[in-house]
Amino acid sequence: MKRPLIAAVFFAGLLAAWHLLAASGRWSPVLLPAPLDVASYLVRAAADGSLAAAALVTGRRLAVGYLLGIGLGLPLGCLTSRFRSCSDTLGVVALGLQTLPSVCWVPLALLWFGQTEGAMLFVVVMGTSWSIQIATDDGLRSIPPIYQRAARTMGSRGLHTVLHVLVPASLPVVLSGMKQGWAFAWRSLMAAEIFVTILSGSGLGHLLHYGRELLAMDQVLGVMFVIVVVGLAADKIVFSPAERWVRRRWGTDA
Amino acid sequence: MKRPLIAAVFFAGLLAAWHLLAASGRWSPVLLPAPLDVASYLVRAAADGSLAAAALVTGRRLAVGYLLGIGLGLPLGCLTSRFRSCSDTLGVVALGLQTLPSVCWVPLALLWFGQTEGAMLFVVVMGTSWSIQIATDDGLRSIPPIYQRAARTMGSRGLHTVLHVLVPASLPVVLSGMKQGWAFAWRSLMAAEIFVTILSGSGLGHLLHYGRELLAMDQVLGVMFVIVVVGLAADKIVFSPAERWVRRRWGTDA
Amino acid sequence: APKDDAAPGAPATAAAPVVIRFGHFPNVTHAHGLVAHSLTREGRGWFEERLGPGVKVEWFIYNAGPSAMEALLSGSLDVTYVGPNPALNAHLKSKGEDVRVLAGATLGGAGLVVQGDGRIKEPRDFRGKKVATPQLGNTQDVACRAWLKDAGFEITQTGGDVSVLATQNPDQLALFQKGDLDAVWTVEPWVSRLEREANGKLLVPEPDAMTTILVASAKFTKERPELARKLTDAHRALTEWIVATPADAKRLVRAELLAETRQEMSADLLDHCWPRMTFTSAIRLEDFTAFVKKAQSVGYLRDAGELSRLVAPGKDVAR
Amino acid sequence: MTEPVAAKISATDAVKIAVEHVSKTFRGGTREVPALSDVSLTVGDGEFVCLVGPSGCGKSTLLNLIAGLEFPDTGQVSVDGQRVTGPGRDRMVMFQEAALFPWRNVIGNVLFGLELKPNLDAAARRETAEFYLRMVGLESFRDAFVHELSGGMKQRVALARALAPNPRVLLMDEPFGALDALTREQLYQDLQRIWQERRKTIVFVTHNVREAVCLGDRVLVFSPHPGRVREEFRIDLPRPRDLNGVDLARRAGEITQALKAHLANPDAA
Amino acid sequence: MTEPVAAKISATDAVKIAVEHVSKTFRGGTREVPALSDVSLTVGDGEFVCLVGPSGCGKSTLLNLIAGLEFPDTGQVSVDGQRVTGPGRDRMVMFQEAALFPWRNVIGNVLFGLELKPNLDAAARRETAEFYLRMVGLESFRDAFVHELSGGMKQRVALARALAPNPRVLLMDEPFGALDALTREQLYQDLQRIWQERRKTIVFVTHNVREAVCLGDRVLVFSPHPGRVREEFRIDLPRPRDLNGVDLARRAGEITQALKAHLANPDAA
Ligand SMILES: Nc1ncnc2c1ncn2[C@@H]1O[C@H](COP(=O)(O)OP(=O)(O)OP(=O)(O)O)[C@@H](O)[C@H]1O
Ligand SMILES: Nc1ncnc2c1ncn2[C@@H]1O[C@H](COP(=O)(O)OP(=O)(O)OP(=O)(O)O)[C@@H](O)[C@H]1O
Ligand SMILES: [Mg+2]
Ligand SMILES: [Mg+2]
Repeated sequence: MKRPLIAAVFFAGLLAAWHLLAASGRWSPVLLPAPLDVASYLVRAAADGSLAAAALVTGRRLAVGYLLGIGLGLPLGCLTSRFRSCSDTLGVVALGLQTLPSVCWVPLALLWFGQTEGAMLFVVVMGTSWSIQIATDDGLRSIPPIYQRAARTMGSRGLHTVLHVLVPASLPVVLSGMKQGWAFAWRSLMAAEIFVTILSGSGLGHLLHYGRELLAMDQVLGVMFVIVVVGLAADKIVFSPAERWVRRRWGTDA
Repeated sequence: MKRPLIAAVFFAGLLAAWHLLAASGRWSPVLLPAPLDVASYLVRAAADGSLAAAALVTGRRLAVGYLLGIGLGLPLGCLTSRFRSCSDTLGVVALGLQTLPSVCWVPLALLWFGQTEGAMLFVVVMGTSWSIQIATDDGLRSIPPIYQRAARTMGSRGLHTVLHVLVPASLPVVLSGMKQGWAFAWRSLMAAEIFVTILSGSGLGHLLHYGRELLAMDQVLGVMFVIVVVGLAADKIVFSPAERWVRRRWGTDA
Repeated sequence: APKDDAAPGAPATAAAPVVIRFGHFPNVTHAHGLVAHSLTREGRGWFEERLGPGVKVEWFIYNAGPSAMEALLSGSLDVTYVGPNPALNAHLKSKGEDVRVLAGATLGGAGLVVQGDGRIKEPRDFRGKKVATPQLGNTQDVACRAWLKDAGFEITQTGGDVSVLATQNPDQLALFQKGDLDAVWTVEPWVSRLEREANGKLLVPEPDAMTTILVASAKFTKERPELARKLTDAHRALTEWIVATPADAKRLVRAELLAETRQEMSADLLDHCWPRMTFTSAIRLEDFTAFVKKAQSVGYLRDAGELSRLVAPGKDVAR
Repeated sequence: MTEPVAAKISATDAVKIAVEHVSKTFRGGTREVPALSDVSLTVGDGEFVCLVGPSGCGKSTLLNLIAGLEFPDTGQVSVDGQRVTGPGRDRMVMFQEAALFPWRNVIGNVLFGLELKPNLDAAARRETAEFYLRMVGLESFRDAFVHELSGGMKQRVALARALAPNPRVLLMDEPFGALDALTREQLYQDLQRIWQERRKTIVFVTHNVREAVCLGDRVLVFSPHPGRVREEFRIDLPRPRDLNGVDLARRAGEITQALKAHLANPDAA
Repeated sequence: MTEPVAAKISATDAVKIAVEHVSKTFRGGTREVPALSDVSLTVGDGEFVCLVGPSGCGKSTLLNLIAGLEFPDTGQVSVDGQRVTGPGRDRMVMFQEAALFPWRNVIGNVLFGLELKPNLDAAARRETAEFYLRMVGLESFRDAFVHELSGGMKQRVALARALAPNPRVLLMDEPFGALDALTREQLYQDLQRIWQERRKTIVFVTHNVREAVCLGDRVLVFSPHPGRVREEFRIDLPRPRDLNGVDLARRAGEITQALKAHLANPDAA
């Protein structure tokens, strides 16, 4: 009973301090909007559906881009872990591209795809797939050879070994790579949305950008809050359970 | 001898294909600059010092922001791992802020700090410190209690335990958090530089942005190349040796 | 990928409405775009009425020339009002393949404003100062850099004797008010606002400089020459109408600016800057040659390139 | 202690496994490690043979050759008169680390080998798996995760997994090395019972001499660098044998002596 | 097997460790685990006492109480007549997992305890550390990383680390549990030699009865739920003892019998 109380007091205190600071009038409401203003923005935007619509646009972009990124990264990782010639060539390219922040692709993406969904997806894919490629490569390489030997003595061959041994054995590492890939995808999509207008729909980043353009800081903070919530939700609903499941099942810390 | 050859052939082929595509005239040179144009941009920019100057500005921002981020994240992580009241309050705040892409702070940072170095540093710190806080928290919590017990029976107490047991024992996890923090810092700084003009100096991101503004795609690709090199260098010069050292020394995979 | 509305050269039919994707900025120097967009909003589109049935105009708003040109090059846009420099830059960077100037639109309305406190009186006072322009590589930016270069300063993309900083117009005003910027080279209404709200002094007026022109993608002029010709004619008519009925034009401009930026522009402010602009659809080739020289002198362009295909709307359209 | 013993090994009635003049050298980056040199031995059908020897003498290598996971440089290995060309379901291997798959639960691990066996429906597989889990006393842990098991329980699951496809030959590479004494004794009993009930041919590698004497019909002593069979001991003690029995201790003492002698004097072939 | 044995334990001439009527219960989230209940025993100065018993009977808990890492709910633990209020350099602990610090190399680990000892300069510390490394036969591994050592070598480093600050009392919690038999026998010899040379008081926890008989002056048998001392065996065999000796096997058999009886019949106090 004591722990929730402390937390409740802390967050209430934080809100109160913010409110008092904002009410003190030392800073202009543009610099420091009051918490009630932010709340009222959120209520309004939730009511008129603009938040939900933006979240949907962002979510769809993220989902499609992320899946494409996985679709590119996984097979690449398999190739580079399996063939030395691939890891010497494609692997090096992937390593270089992985250190390239994917927002750097925005100018090229805009030229190549125009202000379309394609440009956004390209940026997200560039942010995701290399992390996943590297994690897949890592995961496959770090499988203890004893698993394959044991499987072979029991008569496992070819595709059966891949599906029943290699895939599950590499899953913990691949999963952590997918989580990292998601973090990068999320960050690059937000960056791209905040700074680039796209003709095919406004996401959360655009909403935040419009808030800035209109000097509506209640909107900026409100959207930031929603972004935190979306990010936490993805983490808590998708990755944490998956990681917990893997940890419980595999008994690993990976 | 065979492996380097394959790699050399691959990369030469890649360049040749790019050159032929660019020369084919199917795409306008704005969409696809020729490799030679990119190289000649790099040579010119290296000669007139603009690349070095921009890299220096970016590097300084990154270093200062990253160190500030560590300075904030490490003590926070110690607090949240040590006191349950801190982990219930500050820990929750940190977790939320960690999922918030730090570019989302750009609008507020610009308002609060103006178009100054402070705004850039703020964004980098927001990108770094939560990762480090979480990793520190993790690292300290995951220390096997046997180390502390063993140290205590040998007479270790207080500060000695902290310096000679807790710090080194948590190092592998903290280091991987610092690496992740760096990746986020790097990405957010690039995003901020690409999209925001700062009165106090132009970094690599600005150079890339200028290339875009001038439709000088040779400049865009050239700067992207430099960004990859800087990113790889940070990885290979700072993090990889540190990780290798820890792995060799601790015998862990963390 | 660029959208193809119809096969190359195919005439517009009623069955498949032709969509013209038209761009402009929410600036008073883009009065043509503002007026026409506003009329489209009111359901009596200027261009729609003159291009015939089956043609639909979609308006897109850009904040700066380079991104408008980017959209034109990537096929997201067919026609746009834009400053001459980005258009020229895009034309030369694409080796003359992709951009065609259809007509002129606005002259003047840009200028260099310095702080009114007397810290800058003459060109040589600029050493070590910070000057803002709306966007790197746009018309004012090139003009500013070329002007400073003529004054004897060394300027690079990232620094030099004078810091030339690309800064968005609203930010310019705020920074200028705080005193963080020493001078701004920009367009109306910001020139007037800097003067009136921040005690700025107009040091270099540019009454005669080309500020806005109408450009199309070469793909558009090639695939729909007839439409391009009609569109140019409609634009000429629009220019004449704006010149003839300034009061109506100003009303539409203010309405459109309010719709796009959600901020009211005072009639007073618009009246202040309107006379500084000249609306004309004429094109002067020598201006472009001068621009190329300037862009080369500030290092934005390396080769002079070929201008023959840039301003040849009649030839392109006629073919 | 004076001449190689390979020749002296008497074949039992039916020869199950024959290793003939096998040599094997591992080539690392810079150096060559001779693991086995001219090793010959036979194992009779239903025989329980233990290989003992110090670390690095090539015991595991020999086992892998019989399993078909490695191939000899010279000589040949045959099972039932057929040359070994790869792993097969007739020869199951139990490794030192249980090598259970952590992504499958206990019964899933036992089912792995059965799923690869043709002509078995799901129900039959499940029944077989449960039968063997019962045999090793782990029926109540069917659905447990691997990491929830103690070391001894893991080895018992590995034993069930190896037995379930009903192989004729069981190759065991120090399966009980990491276990504590109490658990180990329990597993010795299990293994002896299973072997007697189902008449498997078992090759059992260990470096624990008492273990070898407790389990084997024959104990072969290896010496290292390169690995060779040095001596052979036939153990005729009645079964089930008590690990702490006085006779067993005496035989173990003899073999330990031999082992030490070969270690001290490796080249006295 | 009929009444508690605590009272019967005869104190040696000088009592070093006295455990008097100690009880300890662990409180988890939902349930309470009684780990020790009314345990009394004494350990003489220079005596080698082994505690044996099945898993979970509170052996480690008792050792931790003596070490001062845990505190009793009732009763008291004293060393040299002083009540134990926390860990002290006079009582070194060796844990089951070597608990070496991976961020220090071998000699760094041995130096850890010495660095905390006052009145020693760097040279003296180094000398002491090297002396003990030589004693456990690892002087050539001074600069090796911990993870490069085998299990047995790790335990030997842990032994050196525990001995280096020259404690009067050594508390060892299944230190050789994870080792293979050959290494273990080697370490038994080392430990007996060190104990005889330096007359430490040693409390040694194990669940391996032979090990206890091989090492101890006295063997105390624990039974679980809650942990109690059930029986005491005095081992008078001459030293050094041979793990495979017949007498030793007989004594071990007796104690194993007792252990099994207590397990089968835990409440017959
Ligand atoms: N894959 C390999 N590559 C190179 N050398 C190897 C390989 N496998 C084994 N060796 C070497 O061959 C020799 C015999 O190894 P093997 O594993 O058969 O010994 P062992 O008797 O099983 O030892 P242990 O008791 O330690 O398991 C050793 O010197 C070892 O280093
Ligand atoms: N920190 C703790 N919290 C809760 N219960 C504990 C704790 N430590 C020990 N126990 C419980 O107390 C009992 C005795 O544990 P202890 O570790 O002393 O047993 P042990 O004899 O050392 O067993 P083993 O041979 O497995 O090491 C066990 O039931 C155990 O679950
Ligand atoms: Mg082996
Ligand atoms: Mg214990």
